[in-house]
Amino acid sequence: MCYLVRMGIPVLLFASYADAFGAPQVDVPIAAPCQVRALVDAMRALPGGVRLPSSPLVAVNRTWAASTTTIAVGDEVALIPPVAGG
Amino acid sequence: MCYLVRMGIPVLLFASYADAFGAPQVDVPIAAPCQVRALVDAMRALPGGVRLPSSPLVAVNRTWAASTTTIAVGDEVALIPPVAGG
Amino acid sequence: MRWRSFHQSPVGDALGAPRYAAIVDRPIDVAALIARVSDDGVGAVSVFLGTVRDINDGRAVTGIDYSAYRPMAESEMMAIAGEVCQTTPGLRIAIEHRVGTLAVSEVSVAIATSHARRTPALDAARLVIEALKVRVPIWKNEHYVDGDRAWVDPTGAQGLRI
Amino acid sequence: MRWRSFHQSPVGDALGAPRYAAIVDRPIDVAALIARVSDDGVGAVSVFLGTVRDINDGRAVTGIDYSAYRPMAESEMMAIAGEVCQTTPGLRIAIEHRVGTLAVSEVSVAIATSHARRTPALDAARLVIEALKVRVPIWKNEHYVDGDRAWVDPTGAQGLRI
Repeated sequence: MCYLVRMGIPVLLFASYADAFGAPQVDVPIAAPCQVRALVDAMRALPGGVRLPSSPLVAVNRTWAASTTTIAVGDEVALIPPVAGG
Repeated sequence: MCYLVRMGIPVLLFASYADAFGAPQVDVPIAAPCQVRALVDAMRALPGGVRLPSSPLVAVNRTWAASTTTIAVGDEVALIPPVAGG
Repeated sequence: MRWRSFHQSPVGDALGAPRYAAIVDRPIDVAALIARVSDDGVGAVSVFLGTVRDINDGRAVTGIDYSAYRPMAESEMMAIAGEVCQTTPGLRIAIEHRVGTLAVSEVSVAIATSHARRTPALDAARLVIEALKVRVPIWKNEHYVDGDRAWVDPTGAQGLRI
Repeated sequence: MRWRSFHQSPVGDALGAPRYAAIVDRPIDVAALIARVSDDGVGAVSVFLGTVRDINDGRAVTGIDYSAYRPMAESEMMAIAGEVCQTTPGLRIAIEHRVGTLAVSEVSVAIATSHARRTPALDAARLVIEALKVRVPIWKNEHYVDGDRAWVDPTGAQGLRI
């Protein structure tokens, strides 16, 4: 048997951010629990991460999160590009 | 041959005013040209006319008229109850 | 004696703004009205519908007879559309008001406005319904559950003397 | 680093206000959406439609790909509906936003609000579209006549660094 051990926090990506990272999801090499701001900082080191704006919006469990929000193991995390609905 | 000679100004009536005068139109015994206010005063002497409010709205040729608007021979005159569209 | 005066506007003005107004005696086709203000340059459509409610001023209503001074009602609605179109270039406005006997929940009036941007479209629908309620010669006779009927007088003070 | 905070509202609040929100991948049925806010006690319905325009920021547009973070978009739209419903008792709100590739003049979003009176219905539709545009995770990729495509960033400042 083969176990795939996920070594970080999976982060959902959409629209321009998915384009920047070249994928709809990335595993960010940081251990949960951690704060949102630490996750974002860790993402800047990933390929494409330098293109992130200074304060990207983040959702945790489908709710808008603050920079100080704590991400727990198993949380659904998403990096949200500027929205343009309507 | 028989000619019907109309001896006044025909005035269109609607809704509660048609109810008050018992007809959708009355011939008001006043000679044109005259002012709107004189027409309304003459209407108060007609059966049902005492029920008119102090300042009923009047339209002349399908346009809102002032008390001083002059009614000419052949004008389309209407007495307009409080409107309630929508 | 006090008289109210109303702002008059040219119905056939040179603006050429797409606008439409009609009194109809059949159910209003809302989709068709929306189609009248649609265009490739439109980014926002605002629609207002007036419907017959089952309670008015605390009385149970079973239906409403709407009547109008039809030619003047149509020209006043066109005038309102023209005046509102003049507030912002690019507005399109379509209005239909129904007459006859309407049951509870039926649509009595429909206003569709459109513009490239949402704010002018939203503002226009509101301006039209507010103006329509004060200056278009249309009347309603409410039917109540107890069999009584009454002319609705939103002004309160200007109705018939009893 | 500055972070924006958003007002959170209970989605399943005790108010029980009739409200509905969905992301759909087929053409929006406006009549069906209006039916969701209809009721015998309703006297006014306000509908807002967002449509794809042929020109944006001076560029000729041939279509838009809409995408969404679907579960969050739906819960945010429900939250908006709930918050707006709490401003005035008796409001009913239904929202649908379409995703996928839309051609010019197609409806991308439809909002239907209703109330016994017109002012709450009109106010509610405006509040919903304004809130939707700033806090619901939906994106659009515009297709231009010259073959170019671009993500639309209404904020201007928060997009990707080139």
